[in-house]
Amino acid sequence: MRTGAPVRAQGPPTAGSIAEVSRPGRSAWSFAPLDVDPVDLPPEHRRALPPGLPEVSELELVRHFTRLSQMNHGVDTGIYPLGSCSMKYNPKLAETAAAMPGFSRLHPLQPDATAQGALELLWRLEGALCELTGMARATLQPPAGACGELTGLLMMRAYHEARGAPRSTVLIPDAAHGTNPASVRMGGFDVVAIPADDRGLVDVEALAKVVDEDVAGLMLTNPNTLGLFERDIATITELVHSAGGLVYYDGANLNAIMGRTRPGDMGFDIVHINTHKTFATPHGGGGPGAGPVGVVEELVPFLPVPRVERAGDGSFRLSEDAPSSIGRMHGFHGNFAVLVRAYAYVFMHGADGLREVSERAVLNANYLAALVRDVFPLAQPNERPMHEFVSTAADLKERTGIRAMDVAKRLIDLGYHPPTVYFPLVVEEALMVEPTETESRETLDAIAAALRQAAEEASSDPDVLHDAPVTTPVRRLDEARAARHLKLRW
Amino acid sequence: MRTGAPVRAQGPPTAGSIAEVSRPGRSAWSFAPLDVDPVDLPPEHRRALPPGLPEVSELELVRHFTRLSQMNHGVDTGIYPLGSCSMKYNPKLAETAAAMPGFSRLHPLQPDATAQGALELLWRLEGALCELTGMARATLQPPAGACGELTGLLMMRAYHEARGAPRSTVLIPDAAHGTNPASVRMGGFDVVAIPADDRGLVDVEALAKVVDEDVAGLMLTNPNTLGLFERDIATITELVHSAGGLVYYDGANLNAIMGRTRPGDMGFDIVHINTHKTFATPHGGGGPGAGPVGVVEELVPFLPVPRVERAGDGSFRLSEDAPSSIGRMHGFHGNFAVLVRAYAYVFMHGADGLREVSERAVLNANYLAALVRDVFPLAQPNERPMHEFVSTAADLKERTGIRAMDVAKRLIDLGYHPPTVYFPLVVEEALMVEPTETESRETLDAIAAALRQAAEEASSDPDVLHDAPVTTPVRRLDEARAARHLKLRW
Amino acid sequence: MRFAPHTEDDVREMLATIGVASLDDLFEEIPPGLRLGRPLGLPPGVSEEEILDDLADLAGRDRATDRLVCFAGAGAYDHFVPSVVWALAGRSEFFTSYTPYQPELSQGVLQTLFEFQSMVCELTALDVSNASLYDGATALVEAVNMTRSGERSRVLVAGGVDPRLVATLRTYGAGSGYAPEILEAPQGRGGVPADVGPDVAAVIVQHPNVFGVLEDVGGFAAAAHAGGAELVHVFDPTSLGVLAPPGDLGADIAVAEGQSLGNPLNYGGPYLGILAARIGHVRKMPGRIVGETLDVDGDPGYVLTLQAREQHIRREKATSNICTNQTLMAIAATIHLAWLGPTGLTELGQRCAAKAAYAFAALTAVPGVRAAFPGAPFFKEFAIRVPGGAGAVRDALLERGFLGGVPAPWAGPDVLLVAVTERRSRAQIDAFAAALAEVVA
Amino acid sequence: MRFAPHTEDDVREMLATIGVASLDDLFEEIPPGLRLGRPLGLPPGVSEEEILDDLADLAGRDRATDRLVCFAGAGAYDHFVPSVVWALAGRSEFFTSYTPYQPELSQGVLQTLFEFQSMVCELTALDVSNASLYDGATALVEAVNMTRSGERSRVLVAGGVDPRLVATLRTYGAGSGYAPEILEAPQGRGGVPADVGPDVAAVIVQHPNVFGVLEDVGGFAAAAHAGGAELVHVFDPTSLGVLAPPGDLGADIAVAEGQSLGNPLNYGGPYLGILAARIGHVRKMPGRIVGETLDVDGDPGYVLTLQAREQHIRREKATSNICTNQTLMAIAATIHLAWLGPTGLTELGQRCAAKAAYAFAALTAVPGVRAAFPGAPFFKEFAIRVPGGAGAVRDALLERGFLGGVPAPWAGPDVLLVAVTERRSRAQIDAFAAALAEVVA
Ligand SMILES: Cc1ncc(COP(=O)(O)O)c(C=O)c1O
Ligand SMILES: Cc1ncc(COP(=O)(O)O)c(C=O)c1O
Repeated sequence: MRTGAPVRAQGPPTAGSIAEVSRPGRSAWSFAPLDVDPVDLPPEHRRALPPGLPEVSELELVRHFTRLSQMNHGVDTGIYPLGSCSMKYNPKLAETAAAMPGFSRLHPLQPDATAQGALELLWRLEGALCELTGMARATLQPPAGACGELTGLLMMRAYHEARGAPRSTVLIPDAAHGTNPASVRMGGFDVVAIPADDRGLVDVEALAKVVDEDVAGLMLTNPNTLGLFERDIATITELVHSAGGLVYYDGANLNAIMGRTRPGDMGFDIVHINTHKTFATPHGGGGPGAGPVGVVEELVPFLPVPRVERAGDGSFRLSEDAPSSIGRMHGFHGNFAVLVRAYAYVFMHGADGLREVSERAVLNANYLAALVRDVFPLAQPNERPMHEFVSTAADLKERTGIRAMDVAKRLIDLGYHPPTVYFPLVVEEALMVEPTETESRETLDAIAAALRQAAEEASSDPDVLHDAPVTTPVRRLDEARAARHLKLRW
Repeated sequence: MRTGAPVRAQGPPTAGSIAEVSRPGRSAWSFAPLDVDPVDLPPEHRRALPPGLPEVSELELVRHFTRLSQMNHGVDTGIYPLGSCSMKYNPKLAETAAAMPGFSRLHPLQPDATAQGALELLWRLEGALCELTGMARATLQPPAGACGELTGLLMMRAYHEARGAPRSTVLIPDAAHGTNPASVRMGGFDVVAIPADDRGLVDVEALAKVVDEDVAGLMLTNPNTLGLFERDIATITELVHSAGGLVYYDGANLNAIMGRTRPGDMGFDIVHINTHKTFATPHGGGGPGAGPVGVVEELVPFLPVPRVERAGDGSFRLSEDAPSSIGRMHGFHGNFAVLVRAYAYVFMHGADGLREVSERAVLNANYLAALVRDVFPLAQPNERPMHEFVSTAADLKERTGIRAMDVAKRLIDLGYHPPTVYFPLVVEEALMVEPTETESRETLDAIAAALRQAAEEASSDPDVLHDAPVTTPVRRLDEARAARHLKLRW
Repeated sequence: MRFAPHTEDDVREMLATIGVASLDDLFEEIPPGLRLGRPLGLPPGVSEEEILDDLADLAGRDRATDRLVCFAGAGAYDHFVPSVVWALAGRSEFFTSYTPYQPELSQGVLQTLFEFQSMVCELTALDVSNASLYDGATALVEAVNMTRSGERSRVLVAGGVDPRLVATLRTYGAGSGYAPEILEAPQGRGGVPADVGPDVAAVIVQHPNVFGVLEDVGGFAAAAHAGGAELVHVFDPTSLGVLAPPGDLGADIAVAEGQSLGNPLNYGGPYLGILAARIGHVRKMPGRIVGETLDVDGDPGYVLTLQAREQHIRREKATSNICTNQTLMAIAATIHLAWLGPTGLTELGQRCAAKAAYAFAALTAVPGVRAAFPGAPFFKEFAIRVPGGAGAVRDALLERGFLGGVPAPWAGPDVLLVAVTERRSRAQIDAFAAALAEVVA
Repeated sequence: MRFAPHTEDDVREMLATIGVASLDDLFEEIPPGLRLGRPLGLPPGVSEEEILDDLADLAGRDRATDRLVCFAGAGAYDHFVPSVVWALAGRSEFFTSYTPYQPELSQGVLQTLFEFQSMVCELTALDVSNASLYDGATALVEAVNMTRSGERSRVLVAGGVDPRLVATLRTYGAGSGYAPEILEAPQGRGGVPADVGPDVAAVIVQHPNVFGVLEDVGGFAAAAHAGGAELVHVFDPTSLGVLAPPGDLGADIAVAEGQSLGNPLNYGGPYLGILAARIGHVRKMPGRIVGETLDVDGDPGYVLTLQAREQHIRREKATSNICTNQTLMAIAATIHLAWLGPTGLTELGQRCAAKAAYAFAALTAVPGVRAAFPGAPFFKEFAIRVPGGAGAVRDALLERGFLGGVPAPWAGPDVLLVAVTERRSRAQIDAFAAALAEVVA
């Protein structure tokens, strides 16, 4: 049988670390000859021995990292249906834009007069994000979603303090993403978990019981972590507002609703957006991202500095003067080059395009769910998922002992990156699937067939799942051992 | 055993053609809306049905070609020791240079005044190539070596005609590369093959017998196709000159002698250089290349047009006025962007660096030869090879029935791209090996070990050679069938 | 800057393994008299930052189409290249590989070339395509070589064919033994030969021609075929979404400059030579051809085929001497064509035609400016007559930020060729017309 | 511009499979009252060529360091980035992948991060590094969080620490419950705290500091340790080929802005937060950490480890909320560090120091220009006092083509920070001094 394996890189199968490739006396660097007198730094400050960096030729360097790249899966290699991550196609044109010297070679502390293009880009993007989310102003400074959350929570804290009534708790659903509670703590609040009802939605009764004068706010994502739209959202935000609290919208799932509804219209006061999800800025193996945060009028005074402001003459400037601001969340102005890509995405799609993005994202998720829900039941069989769905392998495990992880690893051998597994924690043997709008129907059919095959093999040929993966650079890795015998460097 | 295989692209093993991916109604293109009135072309000229191009989304396009790229070996993936090809490291910095808009967005018919940078680059490169080869002037127009050969032969023809004594034959060694005789024919000459003596060098006696008034010239590469330096080259060029002929230097093997000796000093009149070999311009899967041709003073009038000339005021221009010129060999000025990369290579290395390139290239070839010559004897055991060597698997075939091709395919499974096989034709079961200077000693040790293992397996386990390769996207392909049942398009 | 990885220890130990004392010993076969007794007369090597600074300085001295609004064409065009083309063609597995001599390690390049051949056949409505030639001009040379044999040696060239192509034919013809014969082209087109004799191998027509004008290819084909000669059609790939394909017009062989498909202007190269023909010609075709076959397991795969045509097998009897070709440009063209698809290619053609028509009206409305060939239908390029000489006008337009076209001296000192691609906006065209009005006022 | 591949047939058939009649039906869970009854107030979508033209127009309005000779630093530096860095880091298998949750499909990113951690440890002479944080400022915040517990809550900051870092600490401190306390820095450096009480968690020193000046890190460390507090050292990675590493100076935790390692200026981001510490701190470290382990066949491989520290497991008890980090920048830094190697990093440091020293002499020789801190040793940046105000002088230098540094108002209205990297030539420095002389004359 034709293997279909890509061409294997040169040499023995194990890709040694670059330290193993290193040979004393080799090098790749080159610099212009020193055209001034050398200087001696004060002896007490000098380094005794040079750092133990690898010594390699440029070709060895290129081969090493080319080879490592070949041992990695990306969106360009195939579907990457991680729930809650919106792993969609990253348009190549965004790279063309980000590489323009006017952006890439701009120093963050240049005078505003020399950065008018960059500042106008940020201004326009802020405006677009506000319209998209129904907010008044936004900061583009947070370098990722989690930082956006903390930014929002610090604004909550400043808001309540400004009103002379500090509050100490923040409510989050028990299914919430881990960054939510972690951010709440870093914001100096205590977490109060709110339960879901049997629809998998916020239990409004239960919520009503816990909402009080000590509640600074509530954090929600909508659609929620199960991919379900919180139908009672208006009641929920109203409840919190009536007790003087604020409501935070975790924008990780914004890909479901663009052009259909807006967090602002649902009653949210603070919204973050993950540009690396909704706006397809490349995830880069785990980052960079950007986590712009929009707020309602009342909270504008608390936004971080610097902010982009437009002067009467139409020129733009970075302004630090905002007495009630929480201050700066980043060393400079955030992940600018990521925001350039987000700008390209937002304005290339435009009003109609963004609405279509969400339409197709929801279409794809519902289609894939329809193809597999009989073998991998939805966590909430009676609710319609939006841009993603959560299935469970619990009964498969019941029947066959095969776990979600086994299914995931088998999928790899069948040629597909698995969905998110074991999140949300509230769902047993969870498989959280977000295909995104850029996947074709054929690809959805193919991965559905692979999922069904794996489910079928769970009874007919369980070992092929237990042993999986066998087609990868390495097979299942011992994570317990990694934590027990720490080897964190060569 | 750890497979070390790269991550396999999504989906079933066979990568369907893009026509199979195509779905009616899909598309990736986008254009600005038409901002003028549409026009109707005359009916008699209109196309009835649109061409049957594939219809794919941009992500499908990206995945298809990303996947195809993964099914290909390149210098960045591993050693690529094709004899006579100088598959060395292609410096990434050359791509930075070629991408500069001042070069990449320059129209070939712009007025010279707007192309002074490009013209000066060509002027400087021409000068450097002349110094490197010992020629008076050069044309950078030929887009590859074979075209350079023809350029040289057409100049030979023009030269003899100008002297009122047209000549009809050109001498080439029987081991010469196929482009040599083919170019000779296209130049309107007949080929007269000259034999090698038992040293594998030009048989000077035999040569003397065939050199006469009808011989327009001789084509040679030195070091020759066996990688051996033609020690009698001075006598040879003298012989041809004395009969009024010209001597052409095929520069494919220039990587052996830079800074050590020059074709001009050996008595050659015309020299071509393969920039995609000696100067590491990327081979691009089979091209583009560039084949600049240098000539001695006497032949300068015959060089192609346009030529770069420098005016008194130091400005540069493209000149067409050269009454004896053979004319133009290319639609414009040749593969300019390739020449930019060649310029980067030549001037980055400089005088000392180019000499070192040849030193290390010859060192690597001799080292590898020393490691394998006992199992794969040199075609000329008593001669010292230079930048490449030709071994033979003839006795291996004798003993075991294993052919050079089997060894090559086994090498693939062992993780290495094979050397050139079955060239030169004059050597039985030839393995022509050119490691180039950019390979490390460890890599040479490793491929030598693989070659020795294959030779050993030829007796111990011949089937592993017969069956090879088994680790590749496809296994041995039926070339006879391809030629019998022509399938040249979908 | 150095790329050889050898440490001093490496060199010493490798020399020992070889059994020589020094690097110089490795060069002792070079007779002392021939050794270069001095360093090369080149500057010393420099670092990456220095060479890139030097090249940036040179590039900065050019005033290219990133700083001039381009209305120049005449065989090389300022079309839009989508970012995806080089993001993919630039992948090092394509970029740093060579001719696929080992097919098992080269399926990526081979399959891409097979898809290139297939798309070229779809474009041209012809049966077979090769895997690329150097450029459009040399592709024409190769096409002519395919047609000539024995008695049939003459080559007739329509008057509308680009003189650069004719000049290239003339150069190569000197070796092959023919001189291209140019036919009269009244009104910048036409000139179908009255009778084509038995000694004629090929009739060449360019459509759209060097003036951008549409030719009666069918008429040329009929004349050629009546005389038993072949019709070689020089086409523009960007026109084939809207113009009838060579195969439908009676062309036996079609060639093109493929630069417009994914390749930057690059001051003239590397470009892409495209050659397609009827199946009967396949064994006469030059260069690489990729074919589909089966592997030992019966799985489909791709190889270089019909190699018996090629120089490395056939040597002096080969159909051509070409070896290294323009594969990377063919890869870029394949990606670009797949990005366009049938609708995109049609949209592209319609945009070029519409904008050229708009520009033609705007420019010929300028007092003193006239159409060089009134009433002649054209695609994306046209010829105008400008007072004061084409060169002078072009230079004056430069000062106003426009690369205002290409003079066509062979057609008259006042003839300027103006090309208008989909990249030109109405505003740019209006500004160009205004600038021209100033210049000729 | 659209990327969703659905044809109309696809949509129809997919809806049928789902069992709904229209796309709208998929959104019916959204209460009518909340539906956006109008199109978004954004411009309509545009094509690739239009969006790139728009962005080129914006980029063209900036006057960046490709058009200004850069002497600005203050935390972001114009170092040379070799071409290999992005040729490799830009490979789509890295670029389009996400956090390596499935290690078998992510060995490329995981091994690269393991190598990054290893190189950071080699640079800093500390035991462990994580796999990146957002930037230098937030890395400092995380370092402080590692040190605070129970009684020990105060944070002392040396006067030479960049005010942008202090401002960032202040913002995050509001949530964590501390306000950074700034120590006096006579002469732009020093200010080792006399006694560090039992309530102090961390003492922070930046070396080289915001004025480029070298600090007595050992002294700060001694003081911190005497009081049982931790010493957090903010370092410059480009200095560690020539300056003693944090680990040797007594630092418990070292953090840095890693922009100088392979990352373009990018108007401030994405940059690279580096954090390394002594092994005892490993379970308090924030963010991803990669560890080596074995697979079921006993072959070595890499995984994310100690995840019990992280938010997705530990939730509110996590050491930090960070999830998405700056992996791609860490990959670029890894490649750049491997390109430099030990000798290259040393050469880099020597060049920066030598050129800064040359520039210092040249600039302070300008009449009216004085060293802000005479006699203070510095690395690649230094502070001068200029007549007429730093801002005004900086603006006047712009007209002469120089990005002449960064004003340091907190140190005085006339204080200008000048950074000199290996990229600056003697000629550029001389020209800069001449321009400054004109400006202040
Ligand atoms: C629901 C949710 N919230 C927040 C985050 C955190 O965003 P980031 O990773 O950009 O910090 C994520 C990312 O996975 C998420 O899925
Ligand atoms: C000895 C020799 N001569 C000529 C050529 C032809 O050069 P090109 O492929 O650039 O046309 C080659 C290329 O393989 C060669 O090896």
